[in-house]
Amino acid sequence: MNNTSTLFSWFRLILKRDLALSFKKIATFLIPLVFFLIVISLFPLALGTENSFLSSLSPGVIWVAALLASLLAVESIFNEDFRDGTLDHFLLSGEPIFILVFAKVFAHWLVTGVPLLLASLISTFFLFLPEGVVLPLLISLLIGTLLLSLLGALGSALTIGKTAILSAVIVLPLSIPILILGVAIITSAINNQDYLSYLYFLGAMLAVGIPGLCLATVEAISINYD
Amino acid sequence: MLEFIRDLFLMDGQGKYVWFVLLIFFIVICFNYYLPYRAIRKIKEENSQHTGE
Amino acid sequence: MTNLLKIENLTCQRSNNLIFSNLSFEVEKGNNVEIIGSNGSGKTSLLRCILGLVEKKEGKISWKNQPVEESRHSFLKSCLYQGHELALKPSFSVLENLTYSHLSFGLKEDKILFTLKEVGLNDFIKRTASDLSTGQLKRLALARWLMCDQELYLIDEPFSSLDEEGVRLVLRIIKELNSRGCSFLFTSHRSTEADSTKIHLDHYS
Amino acid sequence: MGSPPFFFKWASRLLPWFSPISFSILIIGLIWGVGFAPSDYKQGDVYRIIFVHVPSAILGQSIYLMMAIFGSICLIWRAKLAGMFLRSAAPLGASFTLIALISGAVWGKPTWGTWWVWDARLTSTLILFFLYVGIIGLYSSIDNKQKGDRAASLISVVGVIIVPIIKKSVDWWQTLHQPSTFSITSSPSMTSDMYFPLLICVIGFYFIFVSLLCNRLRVEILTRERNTTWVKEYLNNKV
Repeated sequence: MNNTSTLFSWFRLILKRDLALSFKKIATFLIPLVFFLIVISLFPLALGTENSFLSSLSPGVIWVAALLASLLAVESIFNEDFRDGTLDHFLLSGEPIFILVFAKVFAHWLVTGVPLLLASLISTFFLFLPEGVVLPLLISLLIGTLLLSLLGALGSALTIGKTAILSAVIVLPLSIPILILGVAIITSAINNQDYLSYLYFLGAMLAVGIPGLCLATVEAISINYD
Repeated sequence: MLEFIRDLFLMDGQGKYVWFVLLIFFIVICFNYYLPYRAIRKIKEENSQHTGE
Repeated sequence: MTNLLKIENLTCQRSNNLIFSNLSFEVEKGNNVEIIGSNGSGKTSLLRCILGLVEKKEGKISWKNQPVEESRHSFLKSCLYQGHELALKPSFSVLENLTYSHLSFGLKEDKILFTLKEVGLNDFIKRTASDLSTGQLKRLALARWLMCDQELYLIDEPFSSLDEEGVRLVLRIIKELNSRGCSFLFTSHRSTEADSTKIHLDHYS
Repeated sequence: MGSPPFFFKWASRLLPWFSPISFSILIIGLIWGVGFAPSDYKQGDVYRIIFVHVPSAILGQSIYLMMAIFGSICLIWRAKLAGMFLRSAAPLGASFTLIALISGAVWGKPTWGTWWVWDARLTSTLILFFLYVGIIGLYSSIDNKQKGDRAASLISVVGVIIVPIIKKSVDWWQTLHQPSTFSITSSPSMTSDMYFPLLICVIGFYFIFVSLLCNRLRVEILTRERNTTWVKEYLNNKV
């Protein structure tokens, strides 16, 4: 009993710390957001403004933008704490690393993923998406960004102390299923087809990914540390 | 005999594709073969320099 | 005297470079050990090796007469490590830096404020850490030592980049923590005035 | 078997035999395939690219699988040789995947009229190539060899779990688009005089892979164990 409550307060401490840290610098959660919107508004500028054409491209545009925006902040998950020695302290606190990883992923998602959900609402106007698509779009982005945060944490842990671009090269190929499924969900919703089966598959990936990728991240941290 | 060889090279105009692929393949294989040999030779040279000094 | 940490024949190697070998010493309760060595002699590696952040090659590290691998959790729980980097966030205020430390579990704010007073930072509580000088940052790290009594403090270069007053403060705090039964294992590049067993790491490399 | 010096001596003794054998198997297979196998009734002679394309695609995938197996060995038992295997196999896997991609593109031009189609198979092979590049980038960015081995092992194990998902999702993505006008999967059922040279080519490719791998492993072992006495003895005796 006592044990689980300390685990939970450890989780809360890390989460609160990471959130407080990103609120100190507005840039950390505003920049991915603005980046997302800029990328989305680039597409009409580059491809023309015809409504039907844009709305047929929109699922892919939104997901590529989300993928890039979420990768943008990945470096900060572990690298900043590594540079100023905080990661040492956390690893030597005697508390389980799994909880640390989970809290950090969750904080990263709250800071980058959730604002993306709001921004994607704006993007539905930009790209002339039909109203019925909004709900599947939001749900798929909700699950997808969480998975992206998990993958990003793995990439970030593997490249602690290295350049951010390397973690992008590692993570991007692995994130292709998320991209494809996310686009499939939105496209099916636009065409009034059944999108639930894709959504279930994405959900199943999340259910396996949370423990699996967190464990892999823990292993990656311990590799980079001994 | 000469006929056969010419056929083999031209393959009704498709020979260029086949031979190009074979060329690429052998270049990649030879490159992969050459690299370790060069590395071993380098190690040996370094070693003989060290012992020579 | 109970011995806390016992190092026997420790050898440390990093990618084919032998850093030190056959190092043995003990840290007893309430006593200090000072590791003296020139730059690159492996002082930091020694501390990190004891903590398990660097893999050891040979030797035995025991914590309270148990191999450290078996009692890792309780060992880490009773240690405080401070590396070269002070683990302070520049964008956090002085107070936040302490409240978000892993040591602040279940600590009342009065206790934190009290420790800040002891290191002479009580006027800077709301100041962000990026506005503090290097010496003040060191003092902030000192406040962390006082927040809770750990049994063993492993400190990398506690005396570097401090003015005379700062050095006196560190010495006073070490003495005070010693009297409460805490031990120190710290590194320095030359012998300090601290009351400690001195080990010259250069002899082991 | 797991000790580097033992493997090194063993490989050094076998390679002078093994390399020529594997080369001759490969050459026999290719000569048979390119020179003597009958031409395809639909595609003509250009189908002969299959004798390079299919074996290298098979190798590209199976090397990844091997890397995942050796990667888990490296992670669990911290076997040094498994890590070295990973490091030596990754560039080879990338090379074979690249050959598969290039030969596929060259084959596509005369048969389909384009160099590239976003077909499910081609796409997943391309992603496989990216995965190899990621692994190579990862271990070469980490100075400490053992750390690099384990990091690369971890990513290859995670990758091999994700690869089926990637394949599955690429299939879905393919059906979502309009169906491809071309089909590579339904090749005309092969006659035995096409099938046998292909089989020999596949075997030859595997042999070549093993001999290339052993060569790379020898270098890897020599550079890593440079300071040990047995390497010094070996070098001094040989030079």
